[in-house]
Amino acid sequence: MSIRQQTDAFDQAPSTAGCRVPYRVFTDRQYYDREQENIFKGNCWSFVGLEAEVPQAGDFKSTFVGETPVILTRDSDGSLHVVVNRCAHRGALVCREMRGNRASLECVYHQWAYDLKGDLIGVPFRRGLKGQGGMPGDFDMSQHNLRQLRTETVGGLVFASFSETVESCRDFLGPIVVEQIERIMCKPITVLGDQRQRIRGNWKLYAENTRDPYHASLLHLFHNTFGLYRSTQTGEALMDANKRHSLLYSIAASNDDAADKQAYGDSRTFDTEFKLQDMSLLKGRQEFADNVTLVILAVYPNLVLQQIQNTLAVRQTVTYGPDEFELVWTHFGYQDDDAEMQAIRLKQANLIGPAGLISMEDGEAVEIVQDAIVGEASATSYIAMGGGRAEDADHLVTEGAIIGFWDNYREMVGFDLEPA
Amino acid sequence: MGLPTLEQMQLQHAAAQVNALHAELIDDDRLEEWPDLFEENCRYSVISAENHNRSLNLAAVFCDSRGMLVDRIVSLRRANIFPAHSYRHILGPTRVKSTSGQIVTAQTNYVVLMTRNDGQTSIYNSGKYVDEIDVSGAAPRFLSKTAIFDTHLIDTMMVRPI
Amino acid sequence: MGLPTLEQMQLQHAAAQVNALHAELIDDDRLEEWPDLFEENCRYSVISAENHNRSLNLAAVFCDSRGMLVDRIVSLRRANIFPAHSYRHILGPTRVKSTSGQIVTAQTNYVVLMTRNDGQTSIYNSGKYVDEIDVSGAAPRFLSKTAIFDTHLIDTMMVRPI
Amino acid sequence: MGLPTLEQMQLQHAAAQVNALHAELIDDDRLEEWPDLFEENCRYSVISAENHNRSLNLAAVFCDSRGMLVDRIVSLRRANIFPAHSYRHILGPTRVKSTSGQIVTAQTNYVVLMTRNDGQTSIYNSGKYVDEIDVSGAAPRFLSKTAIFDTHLIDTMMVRPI
Repeated sequence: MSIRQQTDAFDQAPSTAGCRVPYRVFTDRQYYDREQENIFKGNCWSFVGLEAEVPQAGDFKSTFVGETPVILTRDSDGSLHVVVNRCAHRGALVCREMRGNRASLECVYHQWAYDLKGDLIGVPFRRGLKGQGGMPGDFDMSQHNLRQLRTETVGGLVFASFSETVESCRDFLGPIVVEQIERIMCKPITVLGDQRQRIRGNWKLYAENTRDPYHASLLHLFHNTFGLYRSTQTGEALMDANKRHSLLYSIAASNDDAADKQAYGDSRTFDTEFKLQDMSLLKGRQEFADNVTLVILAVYPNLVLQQIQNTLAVRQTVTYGPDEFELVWTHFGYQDDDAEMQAIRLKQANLIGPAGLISMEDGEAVEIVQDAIVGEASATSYIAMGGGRAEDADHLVTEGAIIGFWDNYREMVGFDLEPA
Repeated sequence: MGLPTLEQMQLQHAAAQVNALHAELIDDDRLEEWPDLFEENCRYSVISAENHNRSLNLAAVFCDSRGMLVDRIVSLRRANIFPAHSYRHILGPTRVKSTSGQIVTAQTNYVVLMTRNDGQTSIYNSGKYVDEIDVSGAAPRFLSKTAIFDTHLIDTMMVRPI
Repeated sequence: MGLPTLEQMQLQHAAAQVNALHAELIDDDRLEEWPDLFEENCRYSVISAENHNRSLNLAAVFCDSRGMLVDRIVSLRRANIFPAHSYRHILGPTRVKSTSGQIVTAQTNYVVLMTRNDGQTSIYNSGKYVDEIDVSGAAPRFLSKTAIFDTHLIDTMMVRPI
Repeated sequence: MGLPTLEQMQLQHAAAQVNALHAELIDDDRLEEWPDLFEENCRYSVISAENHNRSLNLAAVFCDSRGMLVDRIVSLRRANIFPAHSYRHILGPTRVKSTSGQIVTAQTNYVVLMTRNDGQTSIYNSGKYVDEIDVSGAAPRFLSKTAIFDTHLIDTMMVRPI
């Protein structure tokens, strides 16, 4: 693969022109392959699950880091481990189920067995049968473990990394992200269920979408009309020091319907005629002392942690190639939720996920971009709302966090690959 | 002989036909008529087998009144943005599992096919309906309808009823 | 109570069974018997929903006599060149929409699956039948059969009846 | 008039419902109950149309006793290694082709959809059932069930009954 130095507009300082992203990063397989190496297997921490998904010793969950199949396990001593789901013998999947409980991880093909840390503990016929066969004399079990990833948890969220050199997970996330995770994961949680959404577009279009407070009240009528989220609300768009991650939050109590009506004019998504017959859908509780009613915490590269009204969820991105990804939504509540609170969360789940009255449009937003950029080798997007720099904002009319994402991407992957 | 009684056939017929009409109203985009197939005080949920089989109640769609069904449709017409598409429900035979007074519990396998603007038809969602149907009125109505779906990877979004 | 009368069940049964036989004759490649399911003076059309919904009448197949149906089959047997394939019709429940004298109007969702020589089965065409069925004779017959299909991108060709 | 008699409707109903239950037991993974739908002295075979149409008898599955059906299920539960998956049978209408004493011969189109762990649903196998159903007992039972399948390229394996 030849790499050439480019001095296109998008490589120059965005001081006046905003940020330009070449569309081929969303369509060209070469970028996808390099992302797998440099991001998902590189100096990053990827989200793999919630501790609450594997509460008991022996519990496991099959998932992915980027496109690589991995297993999250809980060992008998309570420790968590993440290993590549690939037998060290001839490469078969070791776990074929989505989740379960096992004392050890055994490959069905030749029954090579691993403990819950991924260490090889058994090889059938290792010494042969009746003096015949068997592994070579210098066969060293300890050299044939499952590939073990570094595993760390923050507030009950489990992250894994292929990198031996990346900073600690906490440092990778930075104080703003850690503080938000700990704010939401403030007490023991209980998993309510999963939703899985296949989106026919590039995963980075969703990374942009979740760093974009600008679109939310313009695309999503439910947000705007019912005042769940408006760009006029009190809120901020903040980033960590490295500008990888993004925190968007807002306070619905700051709504001013009269002023908002003026701001949105005759926007499609400020529809005062739109009424619900059954308002119980929007009946909720103020859960947090800070009055914040909406948090979208986009954690580089593959996680969103959300609080929308009383819906709490993590969204994990699994990549399937340049033009397809899966979004896994895991909803949760708190273990001390009373029956009414549980009912509120299950009902408000109508708002989010692939059938979410608010969020379903994001799938379409990704796909209409992917459909339009097909075959485009040279054109770029233009991202400049809020000034065109990766800067924090004490308002919600900004695309600064998207630029932060691309600054990191350019460093880890680059925009400089030759068109295929 | 194990042949069905006339009443057994009538109950099965009623349960099968209200399901056929349910599919027809959705597929023919007559969604405004769809909530009328339900009791006022109904429950309609669309939940993955993945969650249902673990006794987790998180559903993709959960409505516990006819008003919420109406809201879903109004939202689809006015609020939601989604790719142009149509559904086609193919239902298998409906099987009555039990009857209690005027309430019939029935199960029906279904597959929903989707055709987008490109003109190709694909499997969107398969699963089974488990229904409680009230046959006491002039027309049978759903007291509850639960669509438990196999296809836990939802293609882009789910905006129409299943 | 909203249970069906015996006559309603008979009419639905007749309409469903003639559709089942229609599918069987096509899928079992007994195409020579297929025109006999129609009245002499019948109408058979296969039209895309894309055209039908715009009130455009251009159909993929349009026949307005039993003779034309026979011609289709003879042509298929003798004249047309097409890849070896078989169809499989999966029909949903038939719903009687109205009756007028001895004529029943009924609607049935369908999907036609196709298996080619490579042994793989794919969705060829989905849609709905809207039928007028004459139940006055010894066996029910189609006065008209309209297949309105979703799958407006036709895979290669349409040589067998839908 | 060509309307069906009550008895014709009863026979068709019995044949359709035992097929619906057959599908339900497989799809709901209640496989241990599945052999009870068959006579002790039954025949169950799953054969490709490719072989069947050449009058070759080589079947993918061939059992000629209820005991062999039980063995299939025990083997699936204990011995076989296969990817996690579920089936969903969508059956078309059942058509009674003939009756002889208490034995009904019926035909039913089917498609079996498969969902694997990745959450996507695809066509696994389509074809038709040709059944001999004994309606003399308290519940109808299969004297023979033959699934003649179109999809002669089997996806990975066939471990559950069709």
